[in-house]
Amino acid sequence: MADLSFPLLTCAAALPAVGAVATAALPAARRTAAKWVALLFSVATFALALVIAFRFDPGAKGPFQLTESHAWIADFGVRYELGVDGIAVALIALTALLIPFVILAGWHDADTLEEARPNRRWRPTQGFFALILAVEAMVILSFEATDVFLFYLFFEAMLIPMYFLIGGFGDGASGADEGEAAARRASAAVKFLLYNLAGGLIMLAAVIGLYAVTADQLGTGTFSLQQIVQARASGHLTLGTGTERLLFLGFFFAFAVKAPLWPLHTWLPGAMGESTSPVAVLITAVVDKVGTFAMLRFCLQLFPQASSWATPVILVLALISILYGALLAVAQRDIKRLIAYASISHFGFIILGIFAMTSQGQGGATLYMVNHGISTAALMLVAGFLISRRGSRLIADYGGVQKAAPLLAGTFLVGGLATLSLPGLAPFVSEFLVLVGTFSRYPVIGIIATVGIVLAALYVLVLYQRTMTGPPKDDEVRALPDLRVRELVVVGPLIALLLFLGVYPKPLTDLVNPAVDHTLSVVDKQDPKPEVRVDAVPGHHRAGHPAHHHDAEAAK
Amino acid sequence: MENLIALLIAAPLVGAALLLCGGKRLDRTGHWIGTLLAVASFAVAAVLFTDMLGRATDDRALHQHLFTWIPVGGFHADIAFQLDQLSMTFVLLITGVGSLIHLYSVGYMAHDERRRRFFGYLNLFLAAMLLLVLADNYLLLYVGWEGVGLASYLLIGFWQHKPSAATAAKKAFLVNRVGDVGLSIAIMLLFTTFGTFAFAPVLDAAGTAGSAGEGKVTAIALMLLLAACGKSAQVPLQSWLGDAMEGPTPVSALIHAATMVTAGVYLITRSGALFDAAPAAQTAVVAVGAVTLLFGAIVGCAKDDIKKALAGSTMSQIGYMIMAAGLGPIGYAFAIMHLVTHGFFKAGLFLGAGSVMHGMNDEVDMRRYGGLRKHMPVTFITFGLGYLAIIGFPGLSGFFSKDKIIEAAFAKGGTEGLILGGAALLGAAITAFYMTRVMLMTFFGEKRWDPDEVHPHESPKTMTIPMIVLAFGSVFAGGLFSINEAFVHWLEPVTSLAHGHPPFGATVTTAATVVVLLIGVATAWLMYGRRPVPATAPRGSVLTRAARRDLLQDDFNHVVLVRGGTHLTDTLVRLDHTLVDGAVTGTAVTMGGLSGLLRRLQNGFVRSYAAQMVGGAAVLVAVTLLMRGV
Amino acid sequence: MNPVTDIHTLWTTAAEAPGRIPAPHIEYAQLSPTLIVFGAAIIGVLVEAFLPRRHRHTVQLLLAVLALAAGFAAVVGLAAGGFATTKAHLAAMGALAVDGPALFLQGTILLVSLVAVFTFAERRLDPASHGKRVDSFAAQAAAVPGGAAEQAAVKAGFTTSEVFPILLFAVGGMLIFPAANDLLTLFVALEVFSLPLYILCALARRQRLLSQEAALKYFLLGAFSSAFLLFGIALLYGYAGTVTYAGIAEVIADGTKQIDPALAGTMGNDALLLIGGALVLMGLLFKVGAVPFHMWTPDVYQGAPTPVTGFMAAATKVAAFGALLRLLYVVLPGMRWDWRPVMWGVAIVTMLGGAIVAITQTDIKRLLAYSSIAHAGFILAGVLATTQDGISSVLFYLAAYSFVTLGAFAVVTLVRDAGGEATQLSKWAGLGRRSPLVAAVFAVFLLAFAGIPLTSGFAGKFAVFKAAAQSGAGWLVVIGVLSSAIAAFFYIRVIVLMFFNEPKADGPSVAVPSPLTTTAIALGVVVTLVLGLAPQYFLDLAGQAGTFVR
Amino acid sequence: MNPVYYLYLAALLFTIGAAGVLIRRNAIVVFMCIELMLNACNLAFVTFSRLHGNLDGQIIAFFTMVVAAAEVVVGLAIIVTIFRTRHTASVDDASLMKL
Repeated sequence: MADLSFPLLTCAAALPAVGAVATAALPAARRTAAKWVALLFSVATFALALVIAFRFDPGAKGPFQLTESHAWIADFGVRYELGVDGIAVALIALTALLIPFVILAGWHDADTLEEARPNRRWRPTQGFFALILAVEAMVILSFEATDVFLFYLFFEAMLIPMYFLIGGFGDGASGADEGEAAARRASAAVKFLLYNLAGGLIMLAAVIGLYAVTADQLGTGTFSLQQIVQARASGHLTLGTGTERLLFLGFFFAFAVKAPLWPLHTWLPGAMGESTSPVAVLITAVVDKVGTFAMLRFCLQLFPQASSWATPVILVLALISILYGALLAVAQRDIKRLIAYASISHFGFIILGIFAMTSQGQGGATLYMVNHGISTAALMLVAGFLISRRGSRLIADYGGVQKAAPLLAGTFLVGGLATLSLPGLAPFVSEFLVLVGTFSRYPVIGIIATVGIVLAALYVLVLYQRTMTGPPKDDEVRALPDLRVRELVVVGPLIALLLFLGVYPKPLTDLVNPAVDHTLSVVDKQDPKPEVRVDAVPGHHRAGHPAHHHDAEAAK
Repeated sequence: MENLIALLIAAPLVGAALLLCGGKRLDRTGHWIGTLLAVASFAVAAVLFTDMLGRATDDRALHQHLFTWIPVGGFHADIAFQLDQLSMTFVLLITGVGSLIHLYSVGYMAHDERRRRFFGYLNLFLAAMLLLVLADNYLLLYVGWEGVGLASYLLIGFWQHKPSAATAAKKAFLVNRVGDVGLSIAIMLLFTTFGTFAFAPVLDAAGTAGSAGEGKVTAIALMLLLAACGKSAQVPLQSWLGDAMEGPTPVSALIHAATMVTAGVYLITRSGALFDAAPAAQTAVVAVGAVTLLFGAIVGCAKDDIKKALAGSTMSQIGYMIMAAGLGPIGYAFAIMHLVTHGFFKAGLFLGAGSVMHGMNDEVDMRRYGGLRKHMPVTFITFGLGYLAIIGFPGLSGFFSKDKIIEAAFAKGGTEGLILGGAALLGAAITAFYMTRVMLMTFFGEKRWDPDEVHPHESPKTMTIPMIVLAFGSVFAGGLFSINEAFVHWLEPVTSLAHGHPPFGATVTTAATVVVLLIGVATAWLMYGRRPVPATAPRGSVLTRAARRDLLQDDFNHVVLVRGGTHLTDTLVRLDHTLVDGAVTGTAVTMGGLSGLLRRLQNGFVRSYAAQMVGGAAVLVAVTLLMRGV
Repeated sequence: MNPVTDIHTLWTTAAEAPGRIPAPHIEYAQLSPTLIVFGAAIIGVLVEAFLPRRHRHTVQLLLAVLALAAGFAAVVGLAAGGFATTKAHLAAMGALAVDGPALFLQGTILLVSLVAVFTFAERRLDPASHGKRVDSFAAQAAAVPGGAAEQAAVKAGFTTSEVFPILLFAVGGMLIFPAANDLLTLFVALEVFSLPLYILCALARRQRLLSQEAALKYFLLGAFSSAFLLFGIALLYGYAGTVTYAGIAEVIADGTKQIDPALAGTMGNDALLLIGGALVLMGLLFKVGAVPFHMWTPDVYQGAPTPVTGFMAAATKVAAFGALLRLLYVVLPGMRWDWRPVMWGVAIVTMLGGAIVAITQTDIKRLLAYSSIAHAGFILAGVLATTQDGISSVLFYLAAYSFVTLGAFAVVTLVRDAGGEATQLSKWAGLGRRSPLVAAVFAVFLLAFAGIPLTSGFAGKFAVFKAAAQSGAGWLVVIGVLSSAIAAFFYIRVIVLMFFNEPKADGPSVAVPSPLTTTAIALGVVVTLVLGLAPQYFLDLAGQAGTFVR
Repeated sequence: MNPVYYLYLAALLFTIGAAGVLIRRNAIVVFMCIELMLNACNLAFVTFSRLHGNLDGQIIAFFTMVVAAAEVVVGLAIIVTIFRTRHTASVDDASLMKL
């Protein structure tokens, strides 16, 4: 079913890869050039992503579109199979959108190391941007892969560049001397890598198991998602309950680490805290999404029964993540760690939505991935600008910034409001959908999760109050410069997007809905029906036909 | 005609966008742009109003569908507006009072370098509030609901350099969020129960929900009540309103007196059908209302800060409205009517207070006032009229609306009726007392301020004109509304009307009202009019001291929520480090230790290596043999 | 006619009345790879004897390279001639097998040795002494370290160019080892490639004490283990009355073989079989470096000259696993249910043991030694599959692994300070800052060891685990991935050290190698990436080579 | 005489040899013990050859001897070098590399 048209998906991934090589190839002296090259490629990738988004037809038949399929490693039953559904398109667009901003925001993050080392061969700047592009390429590929093995390859491989990004580049704001800071960074990076590697290797066992099963029952082992799904549907492939559950757990563990889900979250605060804020954005807004995305695409579709079997536990864990993350966020003294814990809480919402197994839940979860990406990016990048000005991550070192840098404070507030999902901003839509979706099947869990929105307000407003309001902390704060043009260029579009998607998310929902319906049909779940029959179907009384007599009767 | 509805919201929204993103170049003209757009919105409202009057009573509701907002599966939310008599009333109140207060602020904020942003926030508030009352479904209402919350957050904390202001703002937002939880849960329940959350179908089905739905409906109603409590500062979520007075006075007048805080009343009235179908919930509503109206009144008596005193009174007045709304069809209309009149006179009172502060170098302690009537006559007169209105002096607005509510309360019948009516009467008496107290301490008696430092003076026109207009409203609105129940009938298509009959005729209740009113005034005059007011507050009775501290509500919050919360989070942080993270690092450490142990085997001596090999061989052989069982 | 009976007639007739002696029939063409190498080795010895010293190094180098290349060409020729598949059979009267696995492994060994020769011949790394370029081998192995004789030898610019013929002998032995089709050949081959290695270990130029100690340990333990092997052979011979694989397999197959009544009374013949089999296995596991017979590995790897270490680590493993495969698949399939549990245990302890102990290593060469142990465990998992997939996966893994290993050790030779190679891990701190390229290359090798996707290491690991899983060894796979998680930890530790730690002031410098070492390293990288990205072709190759001739 | 006794003897010799390797310090002696083990193997081979009535075992024995000889050459070379370096042939002294 490979259509022989232009291989869009491959190009979308190849472009940043090429960019990475090009950037890395530039000599040490051409630092600025490297930055521009990287930016150029990332923007081009975004353009390509847009092309994909437009070429994609939400109404079309079949789960995947723009598919490419080539033989690769026959012995492993691996094919180079790419394809996108609405969810993938949305997330690819998100990734491609964020990377240019990440690059712009990190414009000077890799310069500092330069002076320290007058070494012709050591080229941190080139490395920094090349690595970012490499990550982008791998992330995009893992969104596109419809072959489990292919997905696994990039799911794992992207750890390496991430690892170097975390461990190699700091924001010099840890308050410790460079040596100790480097040590902390290194340990954070190692923690990140080991957690995810362990998860990945467990998953590898499951992947191999999957191959063994398919090879055993279908004659030839295969990793093609569609093939397996169809085989299961047609009954050619039947997993024993025990096997299915083991395999599911193997997959889910890896994704839960990546997502991250309580109690596998402890790598995230370190990684996000120690790395520069653009990298932190890369982690939480882009890379971690692969985990939640994979739950939707692989966990649910490959192992429907096991998924529903595990749902209760997972929902509880997600619930814990929501409250736990929020509570810990409240207690943080470090801005970036606070945002990290906030993200943990948000990932709790996403996973909650995914496993609520309702169209609202999963649709909301997908929207949540996108919106959380944008909102966290906005908040984290502004925080990064702030930190880079003062050279400290500690909340206690700030206060009254609003007086010195009103723009910065304003954008920071908007980012914060998005994080606490204020209606009118994008995250509200997704969060509410997740809550409704959960509530309609698991009312109690839904209600408890709702408490999360109060806690969210708490940590955001506390952060804002302590950093931005009150009398300026000291002369250094009083002298803080406001946002520069480059920084405005980064934040402005993000905020605009938050507003737009908050008011008019329809393009996104139209994109996502069919994919979600397909997933649900694979999992074989329907939305629960309302108890009370309402003859008036929602939205039927559009176009200004009078509503008064409803009210009149209602009041009698 | 319905296409104008969007314009109502658009005008102030555009203003907000302009002023907040406009940058410095708008600093000089910004406030006028803001005011202009507010007035424009009011003009549109007026046009719509006249049009509405022009049409038959049962054909007055308008509906405008802009676009589909969130379509996911069965979940379908529209961006659509509904303008019926209820909404219209609010729209007029909001835009009208709003415009006036914009005008007032021009003068009041004249010397603030961030005035542009202030007007931006005000416009933002107008837009959100209008969205709240115009939405045709609960989710969109929720957007406005939180929107006004945001605006109030921004405006309370407008003077961010004051830590107290920032704290107050945060508190207001958080307490409101608690209420919002109620609203969002209510919406979820609506969705799962009715499959929709648009007003029309839901309210249709509410009555016919039947026994199956009743439990659900009650739950929904209670959740809506929770939301109302948050927004309208009703017990137990009232604690934020007092602190909210940290904001500039026009804000207190507009948001925390006239409009936003009455959103809860709107919500309950709008959802009348649901409440009617859930008697239990209604009882809860009236209970909350009654408690709050007393609570607020008591607090109001003890405050020396003029704005906080007025805040207490606001709380109590909204208590009246909530109670009325809880009474069902016999109360809805009067609740709204009191809401409107209250909008006039309370706004007027606040503006008066603002004007006083303006002349007294932002002094808020009434014990530093005294004998100001000579120095600021206009303020004195307008404030005085507002005062007469609020205590319900016969013939003025407050009298008509409040009296009706008390009637309705008695009309509820039975002991419940007596309790509610009694509470209402008592409240009226206390209101008379504390308002008289405010009046006396501010404008009468000898001056308690130092003439060398402060030079009381009348405020500029931009400030006095709105006060005068509002004063007119406070005097005549009630009377106009009551001319053969014009207001009630105007609302009837929306809220419906049921005439309650108090056990003892209307005249009796009216008389009672007047009597308690006089008692209240008299006591106040005895305490503050006859003898001089001490410049520093006396220790006062236990009740007084408690009342000064909002009846210990905040102390409770502090001990239970704040401290408890801090403990909780701190423990969690420790656990996260030791337990969750420790588990992982623990395994790593164990591995290291194990490694160190095994390393010992590699001791460098050939012979020990050989020995281990022999051992290995032995095991190998042994196991092989065992496997075969030889 | 059946070669087995063939041999019997040959040897038993000798007891009869003297008649004409039939000459054994040997297919020289099919043994050409081995013969070429041995021939070159002998020529090399002559060269040592007769050529003036100054020419020896060059000539020996050329000779070795040519021989190995020719050998490889011969292997390719044979494979092309279909000996890997259709024409696979037993040559030299059943002594040697010429079949897929044999040829594949021989090819691998030859290539690996070819690359190893380059590192042997490297003469740019050490600072020239007395104006003469020197390699990493002692000027005169016999001279006492630091003694007058050594001074003189160094002054005279002696070099141990014997290493090349010695290497060739070892390679020859290794070529026979996996092809050996009877236990005697197996034993002889083992010794033929072990003895030269013992010597090579002792020839380090720097730190000769360590080098000699390594040689001693290796020798003693090696001899010890081969004694066990031999005893095992004896017992198997006692059990089956023959040492040919086919013969023994036959006997095992129909277990009802009547043995000498004299024996029957004393011990059940199965005991002979089982004990013998176990001891032979032990002999091979020793060469493989599997726990608990691994003790020699770290010490020898550390002490031996690094090029030798690389050669040993790569080639020996290939040869030994080849022999192990053949033994288990050809001789002992009949008693699979006896050896499988044991091998399970060995595989598990090897994987875990190697990984865990490696965590706390402080010397890069020892670290790699332990990692090689862990990898032996992974390969054993593939061996255990006892399916054709198992065979081909092991073959693939060996090919992939050997090149990574060579490359890694080649990089180790580059990082030097005053005392020669700086193998102390602590000295590698900040290498990534000093010379990013070298560090990056080494990082690639480490990641391949760790089995990160897109490297050959991952493909290999996946192949063996897949085979194991399909043969129902699921739990082995789980333990495997767990131990590779542990293993990942110390590989990453090195990367952290190189890239994220500040360089030490007196840190080592990276010597600029001659094209020889560069080629070796480059080849390692290329193979690592190619086998990681597009392994299909090689998997096919290994797949075709997946059947043993019986 | 029952040929099995030869096997017992072989086993005994082999064990003695192994024990010697483990017990003795002097490299030369250790090495001799290994030779002893090899010879034990030879004895076993020859015995089995007798039992089975074919000559393979005997032939193998010859091979073994040759191999043993080769081992002696290499082994002694190494041991002697070490002795000259350290002036001792104790295998326990050669324990620089450990852990």
